[in-house]
Amino acid sequence: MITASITVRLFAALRERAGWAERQVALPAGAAAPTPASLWRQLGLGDTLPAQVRVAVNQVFASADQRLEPGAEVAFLPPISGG
Amino acid sequence: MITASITVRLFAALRERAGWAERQVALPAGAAAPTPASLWRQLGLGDTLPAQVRVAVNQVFASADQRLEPGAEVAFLPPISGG
Amino acid sequence: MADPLPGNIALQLQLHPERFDPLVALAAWQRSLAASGAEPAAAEAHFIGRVRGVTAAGVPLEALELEHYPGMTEAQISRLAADCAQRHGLRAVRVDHRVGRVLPGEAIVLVAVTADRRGPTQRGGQELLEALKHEAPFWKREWSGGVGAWVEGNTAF
Amino acid sequence: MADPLPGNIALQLQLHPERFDPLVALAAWQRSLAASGAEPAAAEAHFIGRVRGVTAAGVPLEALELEHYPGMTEAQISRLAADCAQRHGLRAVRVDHRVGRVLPGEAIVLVAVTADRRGPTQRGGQELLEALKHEAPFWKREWSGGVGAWVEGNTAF
Repeated sequence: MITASITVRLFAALRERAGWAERQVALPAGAAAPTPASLWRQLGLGDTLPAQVRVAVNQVFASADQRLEPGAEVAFLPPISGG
Repeated sequence: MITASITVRLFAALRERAGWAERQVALPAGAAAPTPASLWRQLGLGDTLPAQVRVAVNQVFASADQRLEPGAEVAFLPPISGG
Repeated sequence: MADPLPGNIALQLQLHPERFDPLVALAAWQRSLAASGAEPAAAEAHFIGRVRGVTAAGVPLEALELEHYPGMTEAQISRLAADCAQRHGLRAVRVDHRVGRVLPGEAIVLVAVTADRRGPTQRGGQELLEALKHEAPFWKREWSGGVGAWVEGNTAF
Repeated sequence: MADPLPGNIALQLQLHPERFDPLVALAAWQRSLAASGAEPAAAEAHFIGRVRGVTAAGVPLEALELEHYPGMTEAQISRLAADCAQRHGLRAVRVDHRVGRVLPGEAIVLVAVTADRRGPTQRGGQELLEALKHEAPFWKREWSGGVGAWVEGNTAF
């Protein structure tokens, strides 16, 4: 049986603070679908997602409270400083 | 004896309407110094200088009522359309 | 490299891992627009941003390190450009952005746009630059004295 | 060709009786700024205006004829650039403008400025372009069907 999973990615300062860039989170069969906010807690990144951290789901900005489909890629993005 | 004079220049539509680009206006000895507005009348360009015509004296924008020194270059400029 | 945006707008987007010359990028863009057969646009505006020689804290900068989110960064810039093009009636958009290690004085960003009138061209180019700075996933780290510090937020407008 | 403006600002100004390539002008300008030994400016903005293929009245344009006031036009552009540079803290200004007969699609004006921040750079460049359009002595005549008509005033912003 293939276990469904979600890919979690961290960038820049968040990546360095956590010490990892990418993790696969397995979705136990029958469990409620996680949200970005619940994964943030589950992965020990903090109790609540800080307001300045933005969330992308499948490479599009998204709400931290949306339910994630199996196979989704969720990314936590520190404040942008481009250009 | 050298007669002092003022150079008058016309540009673009004003030049074409008048049929000339540049004239020397002699300054009679003892006469009051002309102004751009008085030259406009004197040269038959019209009774009063239209509001949209700008005046330059010695290649700097100037008032139509300023007294002109001998040797001055006065230009009448139709509305600008550069760039 | 050229994506059609809504309303027949062409976007050219390039992320450069190495130093790039904005005028070379502009020349390539202009050639490709001319090759499309369209009449040259009446108005064209460019903005070039270069790396300053000092950090936000005012000490000499050795290099800027630019991290991005491969895939999302390109997709997000395309969305921002399409949005901006539609709002301002832009005809063509070109964006070049450095990634990786960038030295003081080197170009970090080029935004170029064309439109039929100068007002929308200038406003559209400015708005796209601001959108890139705040909505495209790039992160800067300033290196100085061998120590790197992530930049949180943008330099003053 | 390079005049020092107040506050150590360099102006490069060129009136072209023949077709010019804005990117060639920009390359020459950038080379001369680099040769001055100054650190490259953090922000640089360009605007290129080109001749439209139709007249203000909407009929096909054969050519635009650009008259100027030799001497005053150059002096007036220098004054406008110095003024704008001082107001916005610009570091360098480059202006190229066509005179004579200009064909549709050809560049008629290039305004390029540098400064330390993007806001003043963009605002300064825009303001100088508007100043040129309204305060520098140039007059356009549109030629169409063999008939020339003087343009009174500027195209819409």
